[in-house]
Amino acid sequence: MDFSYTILIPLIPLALFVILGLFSKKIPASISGWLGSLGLGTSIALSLYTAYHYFMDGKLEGVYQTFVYKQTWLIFTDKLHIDLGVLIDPISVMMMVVVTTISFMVHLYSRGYMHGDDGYTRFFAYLALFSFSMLGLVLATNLFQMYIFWELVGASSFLLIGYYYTKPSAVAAAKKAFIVTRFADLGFLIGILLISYYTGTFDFKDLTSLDGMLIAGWGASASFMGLSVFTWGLILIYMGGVGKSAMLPFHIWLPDAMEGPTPVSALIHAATMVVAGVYLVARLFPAYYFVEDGFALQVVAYVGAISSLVAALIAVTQTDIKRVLAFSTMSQIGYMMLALGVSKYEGHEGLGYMASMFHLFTHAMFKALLFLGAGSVIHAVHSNYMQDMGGLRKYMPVTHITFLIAALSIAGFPGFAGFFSKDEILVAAFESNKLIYYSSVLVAGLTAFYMFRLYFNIFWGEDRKYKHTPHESPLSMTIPLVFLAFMSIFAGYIPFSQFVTADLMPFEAHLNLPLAAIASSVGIIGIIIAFIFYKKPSDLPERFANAFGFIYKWIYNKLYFDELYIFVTKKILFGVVAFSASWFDKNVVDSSMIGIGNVTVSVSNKIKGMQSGKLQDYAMSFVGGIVVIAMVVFYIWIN
Amino acid sequence: MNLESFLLMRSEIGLLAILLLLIILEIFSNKKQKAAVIPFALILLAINTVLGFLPLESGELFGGMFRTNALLYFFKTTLSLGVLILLLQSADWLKEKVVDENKATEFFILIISSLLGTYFMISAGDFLMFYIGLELTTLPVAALVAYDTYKRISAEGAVKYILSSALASGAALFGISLLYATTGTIYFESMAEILASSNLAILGFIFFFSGLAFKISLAPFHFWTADVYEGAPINVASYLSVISKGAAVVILMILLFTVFKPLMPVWNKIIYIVIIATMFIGNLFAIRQQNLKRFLAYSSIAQAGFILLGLMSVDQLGTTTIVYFVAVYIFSNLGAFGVVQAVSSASDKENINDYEGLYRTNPKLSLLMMLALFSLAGIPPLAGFFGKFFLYTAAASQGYYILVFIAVVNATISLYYYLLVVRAMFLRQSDQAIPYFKSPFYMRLGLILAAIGILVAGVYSPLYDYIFSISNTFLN
Amino acid sequence: MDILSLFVIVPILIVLALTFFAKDLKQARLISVVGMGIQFAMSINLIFAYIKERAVNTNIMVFTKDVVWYETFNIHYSIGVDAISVVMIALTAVVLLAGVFISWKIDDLPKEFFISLIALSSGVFGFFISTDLFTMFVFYEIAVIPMYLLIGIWGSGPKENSAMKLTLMLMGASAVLSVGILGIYFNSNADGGPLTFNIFEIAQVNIPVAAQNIFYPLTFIGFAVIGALFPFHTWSPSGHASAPTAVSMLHAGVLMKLGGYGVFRIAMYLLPVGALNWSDFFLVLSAFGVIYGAFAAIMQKDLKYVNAYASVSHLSLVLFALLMFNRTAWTGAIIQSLSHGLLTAMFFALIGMVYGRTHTREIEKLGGIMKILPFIGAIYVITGLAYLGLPGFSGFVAEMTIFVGAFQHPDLFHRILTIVVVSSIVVTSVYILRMVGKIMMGPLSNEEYKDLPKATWFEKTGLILLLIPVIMIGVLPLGLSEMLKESIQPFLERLL
Amino acid sequence: MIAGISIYEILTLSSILFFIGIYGFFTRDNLITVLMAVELILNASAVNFVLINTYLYPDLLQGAVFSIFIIALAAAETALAIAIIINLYRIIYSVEVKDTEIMKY
Repeated sequence: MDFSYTILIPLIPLALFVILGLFSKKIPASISGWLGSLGLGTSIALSLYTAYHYFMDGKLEGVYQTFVYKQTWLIFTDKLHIDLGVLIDPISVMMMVVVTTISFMVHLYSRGYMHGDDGYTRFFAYLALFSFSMLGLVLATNLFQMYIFWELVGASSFLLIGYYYTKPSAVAAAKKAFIVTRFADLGFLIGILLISYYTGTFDFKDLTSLDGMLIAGWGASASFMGLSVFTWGLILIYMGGVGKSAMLPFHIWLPDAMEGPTPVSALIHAATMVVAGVYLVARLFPAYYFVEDGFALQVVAYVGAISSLVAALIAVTQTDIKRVLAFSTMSQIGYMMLALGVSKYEGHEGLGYMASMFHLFTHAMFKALLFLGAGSVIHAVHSNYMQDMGGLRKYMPVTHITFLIAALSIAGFPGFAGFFSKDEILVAAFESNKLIYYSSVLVAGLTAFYMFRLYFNIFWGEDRKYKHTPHESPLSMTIPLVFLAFMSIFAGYIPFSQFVTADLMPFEAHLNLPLAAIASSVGIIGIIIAFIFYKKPSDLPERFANAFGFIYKWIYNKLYFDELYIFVTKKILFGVVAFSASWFDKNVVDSSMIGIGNVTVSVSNKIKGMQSGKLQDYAMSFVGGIVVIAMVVFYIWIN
Repeated sequence: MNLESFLLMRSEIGLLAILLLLIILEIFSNKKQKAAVIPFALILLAINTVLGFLPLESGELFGGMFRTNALLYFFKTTLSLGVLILLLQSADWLKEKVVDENKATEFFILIISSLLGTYFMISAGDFLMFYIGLELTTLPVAALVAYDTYKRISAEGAVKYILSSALASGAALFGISLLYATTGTIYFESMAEILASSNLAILGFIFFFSGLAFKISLAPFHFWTADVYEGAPINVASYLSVISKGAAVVILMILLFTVFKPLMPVWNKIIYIVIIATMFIGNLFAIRQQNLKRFLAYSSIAQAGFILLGLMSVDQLGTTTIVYFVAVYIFSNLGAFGVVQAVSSASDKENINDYEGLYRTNPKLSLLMMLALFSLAGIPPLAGFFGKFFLYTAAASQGYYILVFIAVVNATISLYYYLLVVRAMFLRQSDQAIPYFKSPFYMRLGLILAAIGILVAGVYSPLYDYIFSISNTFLN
Repeated sequence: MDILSLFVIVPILIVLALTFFAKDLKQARLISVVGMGIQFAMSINLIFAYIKERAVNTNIMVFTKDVVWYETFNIHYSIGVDAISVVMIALTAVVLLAGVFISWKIDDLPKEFFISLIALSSGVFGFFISTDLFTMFVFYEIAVIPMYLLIGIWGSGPKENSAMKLTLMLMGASAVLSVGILGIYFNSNADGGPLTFNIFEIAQVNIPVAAQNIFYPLTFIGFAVIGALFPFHTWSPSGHASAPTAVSMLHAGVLMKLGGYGVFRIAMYLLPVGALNWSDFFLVLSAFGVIYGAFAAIMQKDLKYVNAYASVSHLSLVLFALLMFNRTAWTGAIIQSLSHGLLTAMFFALIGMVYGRTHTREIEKLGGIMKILPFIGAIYVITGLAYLGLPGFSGFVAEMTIFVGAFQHPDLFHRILTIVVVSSIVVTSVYILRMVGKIMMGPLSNEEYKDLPKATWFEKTGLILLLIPVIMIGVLPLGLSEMLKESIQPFLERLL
Repeated sequence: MIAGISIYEILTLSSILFFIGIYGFFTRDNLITVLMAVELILNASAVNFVLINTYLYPDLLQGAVFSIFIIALAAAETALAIAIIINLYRIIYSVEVKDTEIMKY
């Protein structure tokens, strides 16, 4: 089988970006929108074809094969070199489908949403750039290629968040997102350096093959603080993932990133880029699992679990609907992380791995849908805040229905896509780590609650007196909604364990009924509470909030993470380090150099008296010179 | 000894002839004819200079009192070329200021006789000839310093110069007498054979050295320099800084390398200290100066310190480098003084801040000034850079790296004050800048010759290699 | 006339042409742009000629030529190039051409401006082609001294003092360097034979270790001062801030590269033992310089100061890589020199354009320029992203090569230092984004900026000239890095 | 060769002469007297030459000749110095050393 044509899938968006970017002035809005959609259309067609082709006959005696097509790009040493290329295996194909699908939907949607914006073409250029980078990341054949595209998605996310670049808040958010993730990527880079130093390769194939250098040779490497350098390397690489996927403690950029246009949030900050961390861990899963008994993997698990819990708690309190969705994204990604973390390798043991990929897939669908729905609501109401909304169901039926479907799906309501994937995750957690299991059940309940809090607040509740009555969004926006709604119901029925597994061997996954029952009932309880609280306007929520008092306040302010970061950066790094550096440079280094000059001049002023203008002084110095020289000669040098 | 052996003194005789001609002219010519004296003298001197480029075999006269060889001969020619340039630069000044006082001729007479003195000094074979040459070099210049009668600072400078130089030559004589006491001869060659490192000899050497150090204006024997330069007419100052200093350096080198070779361990150390003192004193004083003559005086003191670096290597390398650097230094300094002369004769301004905005009004002059100063500071591709670098090389060849390091530090300091002048001319703009003026013919000729010297003497390597090829003639 | 000497001759001819034929700004810039265009074409031609020659010629240097200059000292005018000099020459030509375009509208003494600029360039070219210590030194000083006039006459702000500081520090450094060179010269006959200034002849002999330990620091510092080694970098911020645009471009873009070039071509190649003995000391200095420069850049208020400190940081990175003594790191160092040269030139050009329109470089006073000047704004953002090492641009290639190379060092201490240095990329992104975000994005800070004139054709030409190689290196680095590796090998072998 | 007087006495004399000259040069207020002090210095060395010649190296007359030249040149020097001082006097009507200090630093 030959999959080399898949290289086209990222290259088409690149071509789009170049064309739209270079001629952004020339190309009229009407054309650029279509151009973008068309390009992504081709990509999605190709990737679907690839998926079909691969999953149908990509197996060799029951094991999914890995296909690599690559080209050397830069040679460091005789062993280390960067290749660019495509790597075809189940998860990459799966991700490829996800990325192209969502991207295509967002393109269609944006044609309506961004209509009349003066940067229309620029917007589509950025989207194309992002799609290219994301696909490159997904198809990466080695760590370094992944790092390259990792940086590129960061940059394009910077550009897209800062799309409204005249808005200070947008600029600040873009900077924040870029710098925070860049800091995380520093870990990624150092991890790469460590690993490559000991293994002498960047290649995923070598790093993940069971007899590969990494897994075989971790014991050989030096150890630091009781852990092998390999484990450190993996943890540092994971740090990059934590940054991109907005896990604790690097999650702070995600809420602010909502400053970007809503389609962007849907594409980048819900469906694709933010799951890159999950994808990274999945990509290196064997290494994480086998090196030093999977210590790094436990780190992954706990970070995921904590993040999901914290995010869910915060989501309950937020009032900006996009921020609610952002935190829900964070918590769902925490789910995927913990699923990976608790997973094992062989066969049914590797359920968690499968589950997290599964959830990644379904989550992409319904979360994108949620964002796009929120987008269409915002489009109608011109506000992000719940308190400006309510009773929208009669104004915008399509949005309402699709949003409801998505909410049910994410809440894990039986029969919807989210239900299946989440159930697998809980099963996997239950089988390996009870603590994580309980927390994730709790999260499931919270998720259902805040989702429906959102839902009821937007579409039910009292009808605000809108200045100009909201209306349903145009077709260009509703069609993607409908499609995604369809997906978020039926994506759950895909037999994922047949396709995506840790050891590349299909296995049979069954619904674990008791656990499923617990999970869904918890979800339903959450929905009911939300119903009681928010179906009709009431003072219950306030009473409740006051009951919890400072805890509520604490959570509402996102546990003061931002404040902490601002303190560290502004006060310590800028205020102390940078300030002292520049001060030192100005007042010590520079002035010492100037000082040399000044000393010379002042000395010359001091000694000017020697030239007294008196003839006889000159004569004295003349004779004195003779005498001194004679004395020096006779008393020091001779004898 | 036959008559044609007098041809060894060709250049001296030529100068003497010019001298006599001028004196006769001075006596037997009326006011009108005197106007013609300037071109006449210049042409004669030019002829003499050109003749100087004819080859000459080495030899000695008067039982060794007078000796000459290729190197000395080359150096004499260089000096007379320098004097020619100098006179070209001062010709118009003489026309304007002085012809009405009928003093042009005596200026020429005095300068040329002083040049004759330097000739005798450097090709002296014994201390008597040397002493006569020294005095003959000094006295006419002393008269010239006071050339602007009725100008107080000139008179003051002249007094300071004549008295302190008398003191200096007294000390030198005393030294010579002590040396005579130890060796019983005043002939260089025989003294070189007899001289042994006795205390008396060393004392005599120190006295003698002080006398020459005075002429070269080495610290601490330099104090007269600034005042005299400031007091003297510009071209006289430039004569002092270029010709007499250069000649003194060369004769000092000859004596140290030949006569005082036995005392080398002693004078080596003395020179070492004197170099450092001179460079620092010169630079530190130069930083502060406003009057350009004074400024150039101190810069020339610092340069003297650099020249002495060549003395640290007592061999062909040192000799060549010193002669070469002196030649280069003559061109550079003449360039600088020439510009000062031109400007002051056009506008009577001699201070650095008068030069502000000069480039905007007189680009060519300021360009030449910059070239000259950069050459003094040792910036490639100008001649001065090569001279300085070879001086460092000479010192380093004997392993005096620390001395070289101190020298380069001083070179950087000197760059600072040379740049101050460049700053005034190029960077500053001023509304009362010196207005544009067109220098007269002779001046331009003199300046152009100097500029050519600055530009060519460095990059054109055969010059140095030629000096090297002839410089072994007296070392053996 | 051989292909290399032309690089020295042509500028001199242009200078003469300017001196005698240029009457006013139009003629002056016409002559210079034509001349620099010829230079540029020559450098492109040189690249291809080199590749062709290299295929058949395996010497360290190709196109060599040797003419005796000063017989007495065995000084030769000997020239030759390897890949490193070739790319440096190309860089110089590009930056110069762009610089001429950028200073299209220089009003005060245009003729003199171009004369000094081009005279300087002849020095730079000569430095890169010469393989004789003395000749190299001569060209080095020729390249440095015109700076004084360029900054002093056409500069802005406290130009006189900064020009003086810059000139004195650089010339002082070159004075120190001259001592080092003399030391090398007088030890160049350690195994008998004549004293020589020729680099490759000296490389044959083994200079006594004692001498190496003395003269290596002199030589290294002599070069590293112009390479902005901490704590001798202090001439650069004020100098760049005061210099006119084209001069900042040329100085930060090309002249500061003389440092790194000299360090490995002279100091490390001729005094390998000294290099190894002193490496840790200078390594710590340069590593400190990387972090220090980056942090100092954060706090600056003046755009040019930001860029100057950024240059300090990036060039310390070059020295750091050179001190790692391995092939990859050195390749990275050269690529970093190139990339920084182009990028910093672009930055200075852009700053110049913004300054020329708004008459301020205060970051606080500027804002939202991109809305008014879309082209300049877009290029500014691109340059910023390239500067902080975004893949697809030269900066990324350079930095990654350095980091990976440096991290291959067997010694743990070196690897830890490398990690420290790697962390500078975050700080870099902080100050770059702070600058870009403040002046280009955000609301328009001043209503008067509403009708700033758009970018003119010559400005665009200059910028695009510089941008193209940045992207070329960034997208297809393989050929370049392989070419450089090959040439680095002989120099590296001396140290191993 | 004077009977009963060894070279040392005379050398002492000449040295004393020399340093008297130096002392005079340092201390006199009047330029003319400074000039006279200079003459003393020159004469000291002239005396030196003569007696070194007669006492130590009587066979050659180098020293004697030298001293004659010294005297001659000293005379010339004096004449010139006097002329210069007179010139100064015509300008400032003073021959005091302290009036010749306007150029300094």
